[in-house]
Amino acid sequence: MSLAYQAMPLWVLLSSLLAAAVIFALGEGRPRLRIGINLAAALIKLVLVGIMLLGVRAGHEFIVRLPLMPGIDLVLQADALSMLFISLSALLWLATTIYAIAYLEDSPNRARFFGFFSLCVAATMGIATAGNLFTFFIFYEMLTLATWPLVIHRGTQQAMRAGRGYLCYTLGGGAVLLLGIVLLHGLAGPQDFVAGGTLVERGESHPLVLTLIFALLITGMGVKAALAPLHGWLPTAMVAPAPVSALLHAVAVVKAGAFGIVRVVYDVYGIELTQALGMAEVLAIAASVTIIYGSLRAIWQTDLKRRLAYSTVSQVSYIALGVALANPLASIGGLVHLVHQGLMKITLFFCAGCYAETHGIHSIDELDGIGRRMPWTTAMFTLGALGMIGLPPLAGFISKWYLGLGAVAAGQLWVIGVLLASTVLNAIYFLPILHRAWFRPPKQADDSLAEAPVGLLGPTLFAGFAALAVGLFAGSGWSPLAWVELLVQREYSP
Amino acid sequence: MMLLDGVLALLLLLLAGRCVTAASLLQAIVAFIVLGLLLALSWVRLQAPDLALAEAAIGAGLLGVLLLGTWRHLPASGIHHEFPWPWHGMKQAVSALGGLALAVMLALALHETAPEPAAAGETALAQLDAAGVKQPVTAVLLNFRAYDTLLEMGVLLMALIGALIVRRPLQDGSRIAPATLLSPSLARLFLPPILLIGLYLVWAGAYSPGGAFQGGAVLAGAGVMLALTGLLRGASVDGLWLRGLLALGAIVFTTAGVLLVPVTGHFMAYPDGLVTPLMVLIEFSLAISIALSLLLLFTGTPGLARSRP
Amino acid sequence: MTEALPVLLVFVPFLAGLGQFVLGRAVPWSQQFVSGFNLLLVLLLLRAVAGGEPVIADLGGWGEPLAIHLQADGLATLMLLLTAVLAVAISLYAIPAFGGHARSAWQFWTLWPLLLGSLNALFLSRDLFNIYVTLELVTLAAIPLVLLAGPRKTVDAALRYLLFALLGSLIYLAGVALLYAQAGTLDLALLPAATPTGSLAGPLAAALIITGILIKGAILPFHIWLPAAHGGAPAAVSAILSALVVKAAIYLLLRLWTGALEPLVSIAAGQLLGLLGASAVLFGSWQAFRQSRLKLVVAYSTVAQLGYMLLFFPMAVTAAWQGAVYHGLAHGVAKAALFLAAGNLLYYLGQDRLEALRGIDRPLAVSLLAFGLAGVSIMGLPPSGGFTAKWLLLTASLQTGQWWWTAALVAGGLLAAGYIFRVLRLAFLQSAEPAERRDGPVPGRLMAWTATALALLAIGLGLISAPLLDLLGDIPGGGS
Amino acid sequence: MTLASITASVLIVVGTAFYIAGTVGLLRFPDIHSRLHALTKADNTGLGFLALGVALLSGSPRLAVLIALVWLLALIAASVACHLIARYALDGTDSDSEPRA
Amino acid sequence: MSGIDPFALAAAGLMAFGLYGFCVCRHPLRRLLAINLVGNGVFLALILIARRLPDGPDPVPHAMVLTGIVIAVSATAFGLALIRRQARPEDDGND
Repeated sequence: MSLAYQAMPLWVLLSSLLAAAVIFALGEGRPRLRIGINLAAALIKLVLVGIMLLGVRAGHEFIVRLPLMPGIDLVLQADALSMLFISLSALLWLATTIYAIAYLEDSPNRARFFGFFSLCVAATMGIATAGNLFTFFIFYEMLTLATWPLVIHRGTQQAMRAGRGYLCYTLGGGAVLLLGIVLLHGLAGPQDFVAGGTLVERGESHPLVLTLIFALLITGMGVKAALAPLHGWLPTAMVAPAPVSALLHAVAVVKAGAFGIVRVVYDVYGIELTQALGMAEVLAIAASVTIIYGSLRAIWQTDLKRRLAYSTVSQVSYIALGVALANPLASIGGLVHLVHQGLMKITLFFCAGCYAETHGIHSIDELDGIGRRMPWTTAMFTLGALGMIGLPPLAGFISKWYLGLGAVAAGQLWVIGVLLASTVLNAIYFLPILHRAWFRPPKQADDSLAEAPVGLLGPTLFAGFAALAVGLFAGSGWSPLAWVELLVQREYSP
Repeated sequence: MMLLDGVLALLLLLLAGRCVTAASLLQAIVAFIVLGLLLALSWVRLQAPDLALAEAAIGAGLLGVLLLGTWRHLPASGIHHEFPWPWHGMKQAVSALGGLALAVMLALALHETAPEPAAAGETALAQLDAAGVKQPVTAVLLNFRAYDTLLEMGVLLMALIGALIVRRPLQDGSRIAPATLLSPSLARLFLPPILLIGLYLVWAGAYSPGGAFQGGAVLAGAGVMLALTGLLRGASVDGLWLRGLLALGAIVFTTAGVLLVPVTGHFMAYPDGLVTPLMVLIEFSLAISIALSLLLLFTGTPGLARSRP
Repeated sequence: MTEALPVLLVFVPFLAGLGQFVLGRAVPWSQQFVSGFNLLLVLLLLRAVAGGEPVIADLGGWGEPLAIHLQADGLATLMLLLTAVLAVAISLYAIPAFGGHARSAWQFWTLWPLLLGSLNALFLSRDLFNIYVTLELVTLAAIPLVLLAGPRKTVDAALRYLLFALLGSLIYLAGVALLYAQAGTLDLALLPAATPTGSLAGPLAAALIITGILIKGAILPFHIWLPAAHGGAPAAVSAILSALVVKAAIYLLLRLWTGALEPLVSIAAGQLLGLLGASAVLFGSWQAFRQSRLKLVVAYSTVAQLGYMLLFFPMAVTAAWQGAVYHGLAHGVAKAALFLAAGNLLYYLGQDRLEALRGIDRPLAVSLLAFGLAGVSIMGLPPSGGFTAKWLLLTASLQTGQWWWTAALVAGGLLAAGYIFRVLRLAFLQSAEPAERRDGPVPGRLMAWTATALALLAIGLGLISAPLLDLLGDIPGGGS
Repeated sequence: MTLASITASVLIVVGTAFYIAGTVGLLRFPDIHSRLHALTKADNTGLGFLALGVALLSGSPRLAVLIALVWLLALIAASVACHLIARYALDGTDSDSEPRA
Repeated sequence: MSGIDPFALAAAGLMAFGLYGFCVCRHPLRRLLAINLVGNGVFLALILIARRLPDGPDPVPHAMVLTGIVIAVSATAFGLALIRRQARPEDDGND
């Protein structure tokens, strides 16, 4: 029992890996069985994650170690940081699966879609539970591969172009990351993720090499995290079906990159070393530039999903910013944004998908008066958008508040400026949408109530209310904020 | 005798040059065949009469027939003259320089390697008494390093299979019509002595120059002669017996090598007392397989048949 | 008892092939027994070798300087294992693939066990001249197999293959002659001690031997015979050729470089080989990217992938040794899967122009999955055998400070992704016309699933490398 | 130097001379028939002299008989080959034996 | 022996001519001839090497030559079959 309990991260990983295998094996036939397996796997995973959550909260660290190559192990571990990511993924996977089942009803190649979808989540689980950089890299590349068929799912020329761009960026990033990892391996041997990092004593002897490696690692991860010059793939990947976009933006790909940056800074280099090497400032500046740049670009987009995509570019960098400020409060802000942004962004994409699927709306100027026809959906969109802007007491506000506090504490007052500018820009590109949706008359005469089908609306409502709840009940003991506070406390205590 | 050696070597080089640079393909082929004969002569000079026999029979004789036969089958448009002289282009010049450099290095290397006596060769000569035959080359081929010979039979067999895969269908059984009555009767006259010589060569391999390869090649030559004079023709069907004979050498060799393990304790070793009879058995089965394979490589057919009278 | 294993590994397939030849008609199931038995023998050998001591058979019992020995050490056993596993899969695949054509089926089932025995013989040989014979044996078994795709289409490729192979083996033989002149023995184990250094003949012999092997192994300047031959052969044969036959030449290079030729080779020669390998990686991948026929893509990919193995020579440390050999294994399995999958596509389409692949994912999902999975290993992405090998090679390049090879490794992986995804992209592309316009026969389960099984194995090699690398051990002689 | 060896040497020299004459004829004569004429005449005689000389040198009757047998076979083969070549030349199938451009 | 053995020169020359021919010639039959020249050069070299033993020629290189000749001839015969087929591709049997 204890062994099986200790191996929980493995079971969580396998729950979606096996689901993927079974779905592939089933093929296109038997859709009901496939749906059943899919949902069952998602539920099982949720239960497993719940058990682990209890364990980690009680101070237990799950760890599984499998020898892979001489001297190199595959390490899966569940510490507080990985639980943050795992819980988010497990929860949103269930929601997205339900959403996708409804979204893709009667479209071709569903077995392929759901197979890779499960694989994608398995990879995300792997990234979350990776106990060293090597393991992290394995799942990081697996994620790239599993996402590609989802991006090109529609099979159009446009989708293929997006897929090609996606691959060029992510595989290139992967190669850079691999170089960094190999270099680090050569320098310091196998390194497990340990709070506070393990490289401090080497920092004095090889500062230059370590800086180079840091740059390589962050560049490699920055591609997926869509840091400013490396974000090009993200907006074009919008051609993918809405659930995929939701997955890309809220849970899997972008977050994997951001999560990786967190791991490198906290658990490989350690905050002290990162600061000592002077890389914290560089990272903070890169993140700030991305925040402003993404928001600016978002303003000029007319396609709803493209605007949301640039919004993601901007918002994900909050996480990197929080980490780079290297101070407990800012870290809380950054890490909690991992969850908050995920919930809010998935709500927004679900809504975009509802619009597209129910009324064929893709462009923002078609949204006029949609609030009357789809009140629930639009309400959820509003929740998400306002949260993104950072209206108190919504989730986005919490993140920004802590980031701001951290910036003050760190003495980096210019960051406050960045946050303020970002908020203003967010408002500029979100509020007109809300205005159109609620206050403009619909272009067509028909303004009868035509809400999205239950399969789409249900997950949207769930995600929207979750996004609302994490903001409203941020003070409760089970909120992400409380969890992150616990986590940051552990990170900064030694 | 140095003079003879020098002349021979010079002729070899001239013919090789001719073979490579001749404008007409036929001349190149003829140069090659003559080169083979002179090579055989040189090998006699170099104390290698077995190899001279083999080269004359297989390298120059059978290969010559095959080359000329192929040349005959090339369509007129397919044979273009080539002028591969070193001054005809960049590639030629570079290749010539490279060849020259290689030749110099090889000659120097061959010249300088004289010091150490060869351990393997000395061992072979020292253990000749235990090998069951008096002829050292045969001892190496069929006993000391019999495994090589076995695998070589595989090469021969697979070359034959490959050649049969690409063969063109036979238009008509007797594609070489006898020109006169003279040649078939000549062939009939020559057949018994040639067969005798072939079998003798196989048998003699145990104590004097000769052996399965030389004998097999002579036997194949007899077959080629019969085919050329129209007494024997290729057939498009092969029989079980023919395939059995083709594989006979390899099968007998392998079986002997494996089945005798309990007696000898080693693979491909022969028990004392049975060495000589076993080796003769193996030699003859090898010779039959070699002769048939070479003959079929010549006819390019999977089977053989006697011509209709 | 264990001494019998290497001998049986050669003789059993050999006799099976001969028996098949004499019988005169195809008996596919007998070959399944042979490949199964072969695998069993290799597994027994694996157990025997795992202790660290090689298994040696003295053929004829004449002892060391003269007789031919068969020797199975870690390296040879790994190659035998690769061969045996692929033999099982390819033999199964060939049952449906060669059905129907009585004569060519007979020829295939004759030549294939002979080739299997020849490969085993090559991997086991401990004798320079015997290696020459086995090299010829492998070549002359392989070329007729190429012709089985139909002489009209493949005769040019087969002829070119034959010419290069013959030249290569004769150059090799010239090197062997010079080496024997100095050392007086052909036994690989005795050669390093017996070879005098400091003369011209020694390095010249080594250079000739290496050049000959490079020609046989289709390394960059000598690669020109490979694509047409591997691209034109029947799929099962292409798999054998790319996964095993050319690999055998590189295997020899690894074996001789670290053994018999060790006193004769120099650092400069190692760098030169590495340079050839790196150029092969880049050039081959680029060519693969530019091809318009599926099997040529895969064939050029072989040109590229063989180059990785040559990166061992400049670095010559244990990590490079393990990486190169492991790359051999991983590429063998993945490339076989790739060719079998490509064969399935070809079987359905009746042609292999890339343009024809549009929207083929629906009828041939399993084969395409196999193609993609095998592609992961070819690209060197984790988790896969290809990645493990790449990791080891990268580690070696940084360990030895020869960081310039990392560029080739990384760029090669990216280019590989380029040509693999180019194929997948077309397959996933939805064509305007309905997909049912083709009515080719859908490859049977046996064909689809053998390819997939191999592809999964290629992935799995990334997870089970530890015992295999243990078996291989450190670089012989402790490295330079 | 015994009488036998002197005789043998003379015979060998004479035989060689015939060979040289035959070769010169092969090279110098204009058409195929006269070339054949020169070649066969001279070579068969030359071979005879050579065989005789070598047989004398060997001094063993068994070898002498064998050499005589070789000479006889060579004679038959040469005459038949010559006949065939001449016949092909007469039939006008000559074009076959020259390289076709 | 004072000078260089003429046969050593011949062996080296045969190999070199063969390689030259292989590089320069285009017709496959010529290339096949060139390869056989290389082979003949190698065989000649082996026979030269075999002469070094004090008591009789070394049988091991002799055996190598004999094996080599048979292999070379088999492969050449196969090559010739391929050349014939290549020259007359129009009639396709055995398919």
